[in-house]
Amino acid sequence: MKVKVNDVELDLAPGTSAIDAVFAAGYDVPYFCSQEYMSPIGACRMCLAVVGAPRKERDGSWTMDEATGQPKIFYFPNPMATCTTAIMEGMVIDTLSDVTKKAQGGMMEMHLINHPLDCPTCDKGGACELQDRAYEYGSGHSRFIFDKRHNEKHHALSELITLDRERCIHCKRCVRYFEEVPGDEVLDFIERGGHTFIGTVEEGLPSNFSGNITDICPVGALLDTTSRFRGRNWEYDHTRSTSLDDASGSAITIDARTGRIERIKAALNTQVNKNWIDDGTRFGHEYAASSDRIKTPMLRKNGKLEPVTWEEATLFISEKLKKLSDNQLGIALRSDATLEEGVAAKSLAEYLKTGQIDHYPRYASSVISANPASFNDLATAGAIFVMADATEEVPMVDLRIKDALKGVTPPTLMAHGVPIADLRLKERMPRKTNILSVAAPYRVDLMKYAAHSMVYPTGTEVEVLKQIIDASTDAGKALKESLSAAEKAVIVLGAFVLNSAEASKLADDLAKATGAKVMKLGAMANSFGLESQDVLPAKADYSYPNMLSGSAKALIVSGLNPAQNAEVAQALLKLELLVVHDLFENETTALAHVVLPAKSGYEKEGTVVNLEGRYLNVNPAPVDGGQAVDFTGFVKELGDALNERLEGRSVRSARRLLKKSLELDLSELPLEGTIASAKAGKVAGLKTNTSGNALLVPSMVRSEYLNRNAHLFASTGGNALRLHPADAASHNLSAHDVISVSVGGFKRRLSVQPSESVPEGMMLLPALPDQPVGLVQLDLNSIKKEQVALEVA
Amino acid sequence: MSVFEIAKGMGVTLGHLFKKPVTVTYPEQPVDVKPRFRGRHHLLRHPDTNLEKCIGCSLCAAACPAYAIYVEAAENDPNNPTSAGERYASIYEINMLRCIFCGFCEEACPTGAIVLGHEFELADFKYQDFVYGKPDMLVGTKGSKWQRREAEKKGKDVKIGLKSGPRPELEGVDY
Amino acid sequence: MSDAVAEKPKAITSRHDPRFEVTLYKYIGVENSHTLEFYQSHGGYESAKKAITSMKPVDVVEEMKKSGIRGRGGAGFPTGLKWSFMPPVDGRQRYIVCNADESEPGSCKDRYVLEDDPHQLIEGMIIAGYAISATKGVLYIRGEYYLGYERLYKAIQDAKAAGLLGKNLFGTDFEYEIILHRGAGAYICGEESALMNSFEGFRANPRLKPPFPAQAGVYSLPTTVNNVTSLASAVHIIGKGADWFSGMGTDDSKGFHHVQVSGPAKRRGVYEVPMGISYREIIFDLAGGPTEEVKAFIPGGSSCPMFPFTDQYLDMPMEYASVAKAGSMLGTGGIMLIPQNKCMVDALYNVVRFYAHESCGKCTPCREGVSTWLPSMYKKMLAGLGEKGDLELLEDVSSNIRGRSFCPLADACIMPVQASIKHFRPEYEYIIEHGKSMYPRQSRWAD
Amino acid sequence: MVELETLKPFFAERQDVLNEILGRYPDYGRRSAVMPLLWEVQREERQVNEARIHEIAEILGIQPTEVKGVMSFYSTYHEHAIGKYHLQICSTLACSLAGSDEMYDFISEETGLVNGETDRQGLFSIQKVECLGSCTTAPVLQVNDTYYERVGKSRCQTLLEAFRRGEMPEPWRERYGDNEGAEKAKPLQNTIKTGGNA
Repeated sequence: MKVKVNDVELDLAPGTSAIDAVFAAGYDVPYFCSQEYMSPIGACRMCLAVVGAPRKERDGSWTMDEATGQPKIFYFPNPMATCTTAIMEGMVIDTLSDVTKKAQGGMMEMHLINHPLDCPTCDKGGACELQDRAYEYGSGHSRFIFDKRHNEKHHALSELITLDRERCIHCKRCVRYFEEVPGDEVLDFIERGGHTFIGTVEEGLPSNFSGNITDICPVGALLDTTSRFRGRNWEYDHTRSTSLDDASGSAITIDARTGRIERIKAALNTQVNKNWIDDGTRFGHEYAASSDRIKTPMLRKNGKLEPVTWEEATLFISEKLKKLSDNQLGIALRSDATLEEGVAAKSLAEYLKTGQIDHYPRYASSVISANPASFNDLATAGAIFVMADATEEVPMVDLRIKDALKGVTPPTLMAHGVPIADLRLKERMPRKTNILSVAAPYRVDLMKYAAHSMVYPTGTEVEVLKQIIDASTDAGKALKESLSAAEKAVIVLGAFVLNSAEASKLADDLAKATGAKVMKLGAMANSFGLESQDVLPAKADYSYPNMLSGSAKALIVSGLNPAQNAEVAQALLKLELLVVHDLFENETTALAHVVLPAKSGYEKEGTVVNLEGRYLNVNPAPVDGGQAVDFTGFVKELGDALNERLEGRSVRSARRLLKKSLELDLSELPLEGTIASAKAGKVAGLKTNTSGNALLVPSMVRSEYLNRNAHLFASTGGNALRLHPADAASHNLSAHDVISVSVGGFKRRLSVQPSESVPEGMMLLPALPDQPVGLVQLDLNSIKKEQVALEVA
Repeated sequence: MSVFEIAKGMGVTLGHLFKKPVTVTYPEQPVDVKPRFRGRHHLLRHPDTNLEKCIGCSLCAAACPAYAIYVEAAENDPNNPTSAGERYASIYEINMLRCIFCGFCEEACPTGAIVLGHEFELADFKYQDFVYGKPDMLVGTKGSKWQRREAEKKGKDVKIGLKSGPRPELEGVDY
Repeated sequence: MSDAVAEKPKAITSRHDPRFEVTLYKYIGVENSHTLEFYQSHGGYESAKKAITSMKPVDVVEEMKKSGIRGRGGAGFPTGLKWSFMPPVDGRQRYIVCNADESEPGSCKDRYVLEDDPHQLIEGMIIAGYAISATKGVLYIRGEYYLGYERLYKAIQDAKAAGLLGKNLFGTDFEYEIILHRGAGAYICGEESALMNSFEGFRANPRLKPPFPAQAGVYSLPTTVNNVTSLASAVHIIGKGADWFSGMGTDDSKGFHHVQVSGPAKRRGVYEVPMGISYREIIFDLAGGPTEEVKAFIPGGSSCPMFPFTDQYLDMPMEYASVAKAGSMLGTGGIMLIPQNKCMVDALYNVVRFYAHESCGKCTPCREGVSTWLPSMYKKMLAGLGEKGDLELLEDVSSNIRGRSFCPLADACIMPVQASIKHFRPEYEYIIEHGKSMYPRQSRWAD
Repeated sequence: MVELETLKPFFAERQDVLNEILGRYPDYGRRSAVMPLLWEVQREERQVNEARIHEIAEILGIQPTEVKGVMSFYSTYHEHAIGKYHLQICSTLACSLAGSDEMYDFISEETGLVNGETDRQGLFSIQKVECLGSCTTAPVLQVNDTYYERVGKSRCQTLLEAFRRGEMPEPWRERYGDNEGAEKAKPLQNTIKTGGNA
């Protein structure tokens, strides 16, 4: 459709909103209520502009203007809100006329009359849409001489979000966000007219994606409590990076100041996370700024760890290594290590002639699918079968499934990016819940949105999948048929399936039989990448659990803490060399000969591959990590001590290596990443428990760092032991009790949360990197109550 | 040149012989400072509530052309507030070696919390002694770090070498 | 019989015309008029029977179009045309919604129908439902009309019991049921899309248009929304024929309307009048004339700009075009007289306060302008704190609000403000200059 | 809070009422029942407290916040208990022209309450409300759900006295217009219903 904006003529797709036409033409109108990926509602009335269009006569010809001989433009009597106006053939939009300017200026003035203008104390100051627009479109002074509306300031909506009701300009973005994006309607307007404010009756905003409202709030009404007053927006160094918290590869912006990470915000990746991130990713950064981080290498001297230089530490290691024969050294990386770290570890292993190299946690089967689904496949799928706790494993999968339920395809990008007002989106759109089927061993969040959901007994994944493949039950048959019938079907497989090689195989068969694409949820951020780069043991006996139980004489572990298990700790004592590369002192560093300072995921430079097989850059935020290095740095230092220039001694060196094998220059990846095909690695089977009274479940919040993330800790109440109320009663536990307990040899500190959603006879607790998802035996006799829940008087 | 003109010149010279000398025997004698002189900064308090005026907004730091100011803010304890409102400066530092005494910070301050005073005797020995924190600048603190150290050593009051009434902006500052 | 075409009789435009007969309001106030027995014994449900048994839905719509009736809720959109906007029958449930959320200050015409003649409304809804092939009706009555709600509730039960609602009406396979829904005190629910949100159990914010109700109304299904008296009129249009109806009024405005005279009039009350009647006749002949000197009158509920009480406006015929030409609207027909000694600024503050209280808060001009700024400015002037420039400011702020808001509520507030400034500027200037009203407040409470 | 949590569920013993209300609306419109349910609670308890909000949310399968958002939008649902006689004085223009401001002052003085207050005994609460649709019979006093129209000073006094005695006088009708003469103003009767919402 031809549209004219001021003096620019454009040809745009029908259905485009007038505001997008204006931006596409390179002009500007102010707006507050519109937001990318959300419905336009025309509430703020800022984007008013003079709009006109030609009319057709009865016979279909244009009504002509006699004077000019051109179709006559009939202007609307009032300026129109361009965000809710769809373009028409021949439409004329005038954003520069005096009428437009007066309308916009008048609206700006009204936005400001009740706004406290406390920009100096407001965290949004300097990055505030209202502030910017007031400069651009405001008159500079107010004619409103009356008292401004007074309302509650710094009201804690939850432990993570602070609300300042005076600053709110009622754009309704947050309220709409909860309804439209995650679908949890936990925030709403209360009262009406000039007294309207936002509020909630539910305590603590029970949603897994609540933090996004702090990003989209156009003023400082909704603020991230973790970063409250930590710095001003112009003082932060903004680093665009990729989150290493889960396998989604969500884009984040790391805001750091004076060497400290203060805030994580969502960054735009149209292909992956759009504008959103989950709460675990957003608020789980405080650990990186903990004061107890290991900042220098440490060497055990006379039984005590003492700070030393890198040279001294690596010299010590190299001396020890020289005494080892082939295949005696084990190297283990945590699965969120970057691709470059993986390459470095592999090259080190090759140099030291050891096949004992592994990444952990990983599953018994591959996370690389033969017919992988991308996020956009998921968001446009006609049938989705989820066999996972997707919300906790990779929260972004949950969010993109909700896109599919809406049935609106991702918008086409325009000259100015994502359309500001996508007129296809509406408030309170119906959700096609019948396309979603969810199966899990306990009630998972996504089941709320699924027409078909199934809670099966723990460990019966194989039977469940057989029922579907054989169509032996009505539900199984219906599901198989719907997957086959749908034009685009996606099967999402999580830890419970991938942990069993047999179930995994069946799931692949199901995918083949139905023509569905498969999305496998990797255990950690780079599970896909490390597997594709074969950071895997040369043979099954060399897997990480075996290294711990004696296959290795010396061990280099990065980011893992195996000694939490008392039995393993005993075995580690026998090692000739134990090198631990980690952020914090823990049970394993207490046994280590050498402790090396590691970088957190926010400080690393590198590449990760998300669950789609998408290569994404991780960029380092300027953070004071002391002498911390990532694994490539360790390889360099060790190489120096060994007088060798090892491959993978730096990110650049690793990338040179990867460029050859991948034919992909990882230093020049586009912002949204690149999907490259990958083959499944030779995943040597890991033994998994098939019995137990407790189930380790995935958690979007990093359980290992939870006690260092003060705000998240307060919000979640700590790592939870969830069990059925009847079980709780029989074990003499009540809600909010804090207990310490031995779980499969791991000493865990947990807070008790009875919940109807847990099947009777099963206890759920969050997995750790060293104690990944699966069944485990919880020693009921070892339960010790540290803190008994206070009775409400 | 005539004798008359020489005599006229000598007259000027002679005239000055009998005028009061402008030289001040500083530091024995205090010097006079012009009202608009910009010396060491003061952090002011609200005179009635005694709360700090500074809200830790960091605008002074943003305005500072020499990057001499560092501010870190925190939330007030509502029961025992440091400043009015919800935010206060938990750390407020000015590096006097970097400072060029341009007064931009004073202009940028939305609450009138920071005002450049008249104190100019800032000489000291160590670099870190030139980083003035909140206790060194809050109203009621007289003299530079060195002067206060010296006074403490001698058990005397801080003596600053200037005499002049403060500017009206310097609320509560006493010279 | 000499002419082939008999001369069309002159349309009725006065209550004095002997041909005029009170129709819709005929039984209002009569004892037991709200019962089914009474209604049926006075010819009730005959029109519905006629429509359903002897007419096709299209014919009903055509008859309505032919009658020329326009919506009586305020906007004056032709009712027949509205009904014809419904999409073709496609198996989806369709709804007819009766907007009985009468909250416009100055209006109470619907209340009497709801309380005293509920069956007439039910019959009208059946006819409308039949015409647009809707098998469900929604009757949204404002929460304060509890008597009306009770009587409607009873009337619907009675009608159901008598087989007048439900399946197989009048022996045909047409079925119809009415959902009675009670509001809870929000003027904005009179706006059709807000009403639908309120009915669905959401906050009553107006919805974005398009889609219009005919495409996606109640529960996103095809819907038509009509006012109480529009629907009740359908009973008589079908019963007596479109020609009878269009025999009243003027070319532009057909039929009868119901005017409600309030303010200082001798016999303030509700009257059924033919369109085209002069305001003078309504105010002086029907309502008995003012009891005190009057300076202005509002022609159709508080949102309509007022007219000075002069011959020019009094002799104006009550029809859509003339009133619009004179700068106001016919609205709901709520005529309000404003006495000479009532301070206009005070009166307008009352109006503005009403809209401030009723603003839904969705859009900025209404929430901040109507709900916050305007009342503050009026309060300031009335407190005697007016300053030079305040009037100009008021005018400018008003112009910034008018036509900028999401729904017409803000305009409804601004139009009377602007009209009052236009016609009574000296009163504003006086209060600003002298710090007190030209007409001090006096007790108006009768014993 | 603790007290609220120990309240018995409201609709547990009123299943028939609940079913009747839910039955009014189609299955896909279950949420429409939110306003009738609120009315039901308000009628019995003269307020809708947080526990009831949670209960209604549970019944309808929506979030309590949504119920609160809807409830607070309307002016006739109350978070805090109103009196046994909730006196609502219309203060919009037509009533104001008939003296409703003076009526408010009078009632306020008589009861010792101001707009929005409830007295300690829970007998009276007063609220200034906007147009009640009784413009031709102004001024109007709405008590709970009953309209008292053309309330002059003496009528107002008599009404308040009746309320104090615990009586709810039958409203009179006194209208002009096309219905004029059909009914005459009936004298104020001091009998019929007592208390509660009509």
